[in-house]
Amino acid sequence: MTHWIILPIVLPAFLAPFIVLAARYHIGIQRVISVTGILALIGIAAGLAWQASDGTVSLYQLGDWAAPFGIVVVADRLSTMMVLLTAVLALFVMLYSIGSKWDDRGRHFHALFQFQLMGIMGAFLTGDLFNLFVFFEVLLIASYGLMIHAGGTVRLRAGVQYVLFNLLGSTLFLFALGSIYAETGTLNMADLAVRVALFDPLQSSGIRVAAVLLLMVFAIKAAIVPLHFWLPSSYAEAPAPVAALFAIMTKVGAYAIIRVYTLIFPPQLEAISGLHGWWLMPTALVSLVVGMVGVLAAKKLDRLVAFSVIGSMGMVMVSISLFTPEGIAAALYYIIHSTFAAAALFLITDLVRAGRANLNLTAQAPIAGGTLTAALFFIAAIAMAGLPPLSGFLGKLLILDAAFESDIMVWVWAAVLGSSLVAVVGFSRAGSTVFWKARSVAPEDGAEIAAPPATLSYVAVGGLIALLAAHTVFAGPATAYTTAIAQDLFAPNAYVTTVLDTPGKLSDYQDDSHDDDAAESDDKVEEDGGH
Amino acid sequence: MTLLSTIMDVCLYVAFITVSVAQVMAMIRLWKGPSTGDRILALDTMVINAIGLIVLLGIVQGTQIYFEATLIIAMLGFVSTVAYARFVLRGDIIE
Amino acid sequence: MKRLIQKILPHPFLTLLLAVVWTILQNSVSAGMIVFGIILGIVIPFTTARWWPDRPDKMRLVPMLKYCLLVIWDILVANVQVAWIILTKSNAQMKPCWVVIPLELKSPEAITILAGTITLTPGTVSSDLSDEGHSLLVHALDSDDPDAVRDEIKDRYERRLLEIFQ
Amino acid sequence: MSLFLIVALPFLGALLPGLMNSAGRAACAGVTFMVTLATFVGLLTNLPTVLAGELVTVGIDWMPLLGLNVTLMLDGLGFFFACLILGIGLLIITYARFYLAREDNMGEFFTYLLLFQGAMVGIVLSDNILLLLVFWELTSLSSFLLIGYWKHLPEGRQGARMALTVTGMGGLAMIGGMMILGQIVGSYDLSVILQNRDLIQADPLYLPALILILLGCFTKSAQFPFHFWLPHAMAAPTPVSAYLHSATMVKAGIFLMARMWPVLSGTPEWFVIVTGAGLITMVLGAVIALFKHDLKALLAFSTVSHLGLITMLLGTGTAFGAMAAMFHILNHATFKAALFMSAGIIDHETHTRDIRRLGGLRHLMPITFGIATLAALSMAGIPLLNGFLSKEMMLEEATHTVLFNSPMLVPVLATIGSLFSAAYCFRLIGHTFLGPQRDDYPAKPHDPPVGLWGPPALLATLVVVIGVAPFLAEPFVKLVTASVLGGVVDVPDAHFKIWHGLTTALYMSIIAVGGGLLMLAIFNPALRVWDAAPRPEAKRIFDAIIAASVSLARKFIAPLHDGSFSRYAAIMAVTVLAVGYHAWTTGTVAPATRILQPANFVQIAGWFMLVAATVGMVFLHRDRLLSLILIGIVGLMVSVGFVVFSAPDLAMTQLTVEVVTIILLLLALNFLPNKTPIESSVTRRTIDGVIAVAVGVAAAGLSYHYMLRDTIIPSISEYHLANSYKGGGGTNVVNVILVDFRGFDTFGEIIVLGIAALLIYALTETLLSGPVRARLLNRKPDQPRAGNMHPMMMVVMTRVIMPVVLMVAFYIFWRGHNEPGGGFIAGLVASIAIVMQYMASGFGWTSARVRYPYHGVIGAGVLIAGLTGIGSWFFGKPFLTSDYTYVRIPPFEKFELATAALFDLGVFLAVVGAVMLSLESFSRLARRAHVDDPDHPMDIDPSRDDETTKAEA
Amino acid sequence: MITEIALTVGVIISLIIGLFFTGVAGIGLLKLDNAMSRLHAPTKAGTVGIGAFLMASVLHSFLLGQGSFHEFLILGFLFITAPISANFMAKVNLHRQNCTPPPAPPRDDMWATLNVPEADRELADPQELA
Amino acid sequence: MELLVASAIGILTAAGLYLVLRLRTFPVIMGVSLLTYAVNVFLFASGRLTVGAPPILTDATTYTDPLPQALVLTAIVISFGMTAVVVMISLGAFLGGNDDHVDDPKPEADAGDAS
Repeated sequence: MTHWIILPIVLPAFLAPFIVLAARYHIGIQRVISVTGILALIGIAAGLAWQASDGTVSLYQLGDWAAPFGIVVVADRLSTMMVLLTAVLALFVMLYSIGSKWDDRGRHFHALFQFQLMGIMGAFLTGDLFNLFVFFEVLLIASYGLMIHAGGTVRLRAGVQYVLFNLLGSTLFLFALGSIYAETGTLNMADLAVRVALFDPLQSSGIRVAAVLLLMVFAIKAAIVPLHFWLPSSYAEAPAPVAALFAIMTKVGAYAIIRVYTLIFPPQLEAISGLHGWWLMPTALVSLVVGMVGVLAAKKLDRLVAFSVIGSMGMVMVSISLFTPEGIAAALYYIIHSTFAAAALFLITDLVRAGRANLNLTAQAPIAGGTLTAALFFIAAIAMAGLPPLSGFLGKLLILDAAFESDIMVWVWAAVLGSSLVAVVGFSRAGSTVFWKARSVAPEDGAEIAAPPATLSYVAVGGLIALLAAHTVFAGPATAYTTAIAQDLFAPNAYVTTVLDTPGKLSDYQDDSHDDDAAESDDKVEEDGGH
Repeated sequence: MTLLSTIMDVCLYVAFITVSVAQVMAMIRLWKGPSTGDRILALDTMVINAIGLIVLLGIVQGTQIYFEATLIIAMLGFVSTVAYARFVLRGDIIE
Repeated sequence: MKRLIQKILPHPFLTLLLAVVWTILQNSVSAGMIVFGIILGIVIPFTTARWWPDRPDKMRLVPMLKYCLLVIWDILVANVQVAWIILTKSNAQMKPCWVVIPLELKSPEAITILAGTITLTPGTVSSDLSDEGHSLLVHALDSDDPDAVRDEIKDRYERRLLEIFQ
Repeated sequence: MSLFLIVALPFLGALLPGLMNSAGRAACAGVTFMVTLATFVGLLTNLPTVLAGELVTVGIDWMPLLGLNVTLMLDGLGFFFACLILGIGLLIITYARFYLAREDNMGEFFTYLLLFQGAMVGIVLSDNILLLLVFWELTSLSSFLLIGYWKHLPEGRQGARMALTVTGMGGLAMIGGMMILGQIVGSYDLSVILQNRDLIQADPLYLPALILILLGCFTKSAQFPFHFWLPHAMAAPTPVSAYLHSATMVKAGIFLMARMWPVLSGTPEWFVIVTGAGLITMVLGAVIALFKHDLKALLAFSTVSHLGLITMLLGTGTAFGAMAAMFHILNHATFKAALFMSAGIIDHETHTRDIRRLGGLRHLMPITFGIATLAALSMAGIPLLNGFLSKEMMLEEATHTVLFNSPMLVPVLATIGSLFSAAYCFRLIGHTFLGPQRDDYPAKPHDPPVGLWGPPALLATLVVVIGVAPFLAEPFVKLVTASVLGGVVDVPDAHFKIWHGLTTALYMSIIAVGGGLLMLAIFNPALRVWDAAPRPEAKRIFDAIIAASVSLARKFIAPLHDGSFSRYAAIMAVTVLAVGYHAWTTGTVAPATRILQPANFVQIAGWFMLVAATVGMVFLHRDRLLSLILIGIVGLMVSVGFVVFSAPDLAMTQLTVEVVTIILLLLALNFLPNKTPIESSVTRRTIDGVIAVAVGVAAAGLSYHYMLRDTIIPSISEYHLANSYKGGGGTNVVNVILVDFRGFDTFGEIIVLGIAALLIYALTETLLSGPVRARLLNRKPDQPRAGNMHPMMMVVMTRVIMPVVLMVAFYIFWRGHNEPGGGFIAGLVASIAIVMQYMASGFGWTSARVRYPYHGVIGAGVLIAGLTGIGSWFFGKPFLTSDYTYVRIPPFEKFELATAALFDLGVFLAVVGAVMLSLESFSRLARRAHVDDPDHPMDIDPSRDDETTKAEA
Repeated sequence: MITEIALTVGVIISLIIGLFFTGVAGIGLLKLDNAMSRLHAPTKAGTVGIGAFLMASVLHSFLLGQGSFHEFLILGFLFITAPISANFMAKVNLHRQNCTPPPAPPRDDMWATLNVPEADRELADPQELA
Repeated sequence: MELLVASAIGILTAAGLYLVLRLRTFPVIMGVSLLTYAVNVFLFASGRLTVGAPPILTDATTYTDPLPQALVLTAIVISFGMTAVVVMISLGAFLGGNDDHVDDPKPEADAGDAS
């Protein structure tokens, strides 16, 4: 058994308390540790992704307990891809926060950042539903800390709402977990897949409710209308690098939906039939529209970007809720894209702040370092609005392509294309006001000319843009990979058998009721029979 | 002997009921107030009665397993009472 | 040497108490557990010694035990009295009153024990201390003569405590 | 040269001007010119192959799964357009070098220009329609940058946005159309699609596809009703206008119609839509152009008109029409570019483009006059110039076209269009150059340097050459036409001649020119009529639409996202309820498998108290202290319930957490108002109540449902019960699950706690270093505080109780593996013990005597827990694998040593640290600056009397 | 056998004592008409009641042959903490003036609880806030 | 018994949700706490109710389901951390603005029109 799989979780989990213990008062050391840690994470994540790239499902049994009795961490193509995505994003976000000195405006930024990473990594890797809850909480509580980093009344107020809303979400999660446990008696995802398949359509009410409750939980995370209300203010008010890091958080929700609704509650299952398309697709379409209309309606740049995140999540969810391999593949491609694009936009928003009184979409004196910032904004906006040549456009094409067979193809296409137009209008209005109209405003007399943002900040944003470009150029391999992932997801046998059939501690002299029913593991040693 | 144990069972049952009634009475006091002091007192009484309930439960089930729980209620119940009282007295309970 | 002992054993009675508590907690008496209890009894006061900086006055153990028995007896007896009052007397008949007890005790430990005793013995609740700590305010549930209550307390408890904490 | 390179060169070259910016204007322009020239030359190297009628194709995979590949194809049509783009591009670059002012950023301009050029070349060379879409939208984007190049001008910004919006919209529509085409055919390769005319036209999705694609073409080519953006794009610097509106951007739509001609044309739908739109555009553009006073606006509308003409020709669906269209594209490019540049020269020299302020320039600017006149006459359709030839062909085609069953409609409209076309051309010449010389020009006009007039002069030469010797262009145009027709029909064999004989077309032409002259003669009265006539102003409509959508969007978004958490929460509750209800009702309820257990009096009483406290919370919540007391009851009752239902561990945890929570809330309540005012209306409260009750009923029902049914397969916890002792070495199964089976959850959980504490600490620090600090310092308590901060009894008792409680905590920790308890509860109990000390002796006195920083305790706890987990690596076991053994050290009994206990120690420390750090942070907020740390643990201590007297003495 | 009977009787007696005192505590809490008097009922009647239950538990455990005496610990805690709780609640009543004003202390200026800090004296009367 | 527990869950949920829908942070936090109780009991009840069979291994043959207990324990501790955090943040917000509404104040008409 290789310990590499657990490292993306354990490494930040060690670095963070170490920072708290040893480097509490030394921002320089914290930065070094943080960046080194993230670089190591990228290395590990890349290694894991490489290992999983041939479709291998790697299992790590914590405490050496076999699933479903202990908690397992599973690295398959999907989770390793998300882990790698997170690690890469984290690097640039971290560089930016160092460059812009955001990390020095409050305490414990680096520790919280590492904890946040730990939570996200854990959520992607875990193979246990309750453990997923725990990691959700880890990432959430770290995100609360990061969100209110540096304080300020407006931010705190937004923080209160953000925390409260997520507390309700967590409560709902527990309700869902209780329902699932009450129905199935297990928490391991693979085991759940086996058990849920046993449900008779004549006893389906309970498990159906459990399924949708869980879906709602993830929908909150993924900010699907009408459960998205937490997002605009909190993302807009959060410190820019934090908001950029949050770009991956909505994806955690999307990831969970993909995972749970292909593995545990696959669309073809009779007992839960009719639940997939019924709610998800319409709300996803509405999210897409609301997000992009929000872009048009925004009066401040940061809210504009926040709404664009809702829109992009809507786009992802439209694709996911097709529940076809093509749809999921397209969604995954788009997830990568929108993560980088949203992060870049949030960081650029912060660059714009340099030398401006506020982020209102009004003409104010030209900002420091304006041209470069404007260029970056232009590119990132193109990406977000889904215009060529960047990956947003390609992702959109993939989604349209995947939706062609859908029953409500017309609605999907109309929403996807129409919302793009709205986004184009919104972004062009905003950009031309902030960057162009500013040229016609003379700076106030005696106004201090703000120093342009640090080079490192630009490097970070540039890096994200470069990633977008790479995602575009290597779209072929990328889509091939996401398609492979999607095919894995729709043929979860490898996942289920790897998780359930790997023996753990005491496996050689135990037997449990599970095996009799699952009837899949013949190779398991059975010595004493039952209880 | 069987008679005695029957009596004991009856006593236990009556004790349960008495404690429960005492709890309810405390609850009524809590609702009625009128002063904050009364309410804190009612809460304190309820905590103490809860100990009684759990002890009785232990007797009924013939088990020691609830000892730790009872101990903790006994130790900590008063902490919250003091905290409430301090709050009324000083506003700041740790100053 | 004495310093060292003082440092290791800041409060010997506390150590003893902890060892006893540990043994009771274990619910069984065995040599190993008693040793362990004593170890804990040394370690815990050592770690918390900063919060109990001053050494209390010498306390005489035997009179203290006697005092405890007396109090337990009083508690039992007085409880019945209070129950009787509560059950039989109407609110109008009851005569609650304040009793002021001038203190001769100086040590905080002694005053605390006195106050605790007053509260535990039914019918009286020690309510407050005067701002220099020279009198104790006691509330009596039903008493015709506050002075009698005061004298009884002074005589029955404070006197003994004065002996214990000489 | 490889097609890849041809497409890539402008993009790669786009980097250069920006880099060369500091090297000077000439260098910028020079490098741009060289790049374009290289591309052009590269294109020409493919000429022989194209002339041979062969396709040049190259391709590499990009997204093979989607069918989006970088495949490029060069045929006659592509070659023709690429030549136009690059050729005119070269002229424009030269012209722009001299046109742009010193303060304009040359590098930026040429970067955009090259991007645009690359995108255009990409469009015409794409063999993959998705790739074509990529370039298509790129032209919209780069033209946005070009049009908005003068950022300080509002017209520039607005024009740019309008262009982007309209063409972007078309582009998006086209994405839909193209994807439908691709789905019909099964490939996005143009070469494949072009082979499948019948398949496509038979498909039910043909019409939507056609409409969507045409939307793209029409918006790009400024066809009615999308023509309005084009004149506003004139805010761009003139070189841009000349480039965009003569040879490139607007021709992209035409190009695409030509490209898709083989598969889309020939159906009635195509004919009606395309011809109809083209005709209207042609006439409308021409009419409006006549009455424009701005030179560039006039030219812009004339462009619109001519694009309509070409569109109409393509719409007829005949081979001859297509040929005429191709020829006219060539001619239009030459004369229109020349005219734009001339207009730019006039603007540059006279500082105005308003025709009304011009006139009589012919003597001042003879060269410009010559060029402009030639080009304008060509546009008017005067023989011996190239415009005449293609216009003749158009009229010829028009006479054969029957629209709406009316043979007269098209010819008449075409004639009218030509008439107005001639009229504005004459007006352009007459009102700008002819007439008396004026002395009120804003600047002193004279002919510009050769750099400015050279390029248009070259084009004017072409105008004349083609006009005089059309046969020179004929083979080329036919070649292009052949590739447009794509083998669907044969190339017509009509020859390009100046004289066709007395045909209907000639008469129409004569009418047009004559009418045009007449029109000019009666221009002033006509203008008055025009000015008086009401007509929709496209820009105003567009702006109104945009403003309306923005304000609609705001009306929709702003009230919905106004930060009203209570509404968000209500919406969430209702959503969950609705979705859950739907899921429930669409399923089937299984029969109950378990029997209801009887309830006894005590349970009912407990239930009653819980409910009373809960309901009390609702009705008495305005008194905050009271609601805190009530929640204490709720917690107590829930704990007792846990005890009753066999969960002592839970009861203990719940209780301890309860106490800590209450302390925490009391600390917070110290700052908050003690009452909640009544603010919401009765209706609001009723609605909230209904929602709450509904959700409550749902929760109760769901739980009841589950409790009466068994799990589908016995729970995995049977395994835990069976293996807890064997595998985990503990008899308290809950604790073994926590620290062993599911130790990873616990690991996450202590991290959550640790983070919570760090967060609270960090926020306290932030608050205390910000403006809040001053407020805290000046804060007054909202009620009088009682005396005696640290009562003696409390202090003395705490001294005894605290060590005992600590010991109990240790006991609970020690026994946790086998009896109820464990690291968590022990940690909480220990923290409460310390909190007792804080409450007794106060923050200052107590915290001054704390040995270890709580940060460190948290960190150590998490690290110990983690290191315990990692320790198992050294034994080749996974993270958190536990082991245990029994040890015997005299005089102790045999006792168990488990790694799980070490893990639990980590949990213990983390919990203590976290709770204490949080509480400490809270109380730090409450410290008022003027309160000194007391020297004594208690306020009143008679034993200090002696010291005091001593001190006084 | 004898011990068993004795123990059972002991349990029964303890239970009866316990339920009597807890009952009295409850009644007192409800019945008494002023805050200070109410303080008396539960703080000690309750304590003794629970003490009796604990005693019953101890005896019962011996009856079951698994003798335990750690219940005394709980009793000890109750006895130590009850006076502090009562003291604090009395202070609350004094501070909130829910009782007849106490006589002045003979030797000192005033009672500690009523010694409101100077700064707070101009604040609202606590009676109104009660 | 099941009915009692189920109805208690329902009442706790309803009361909690009602308080969550109030306008000031303090009742909202109280509401969230009530909801936490509700969900903890719910989760606990998912292991079905058993009286007198704590999952401490003895000679007994039946035990109640220990797993939900472990889960609830985790949930309790986590929600404690969350409550502490939300209390702190709302306190920070209150101290900054002297306003403890959960909802944002109505925005003043700030110009943000692009043209």
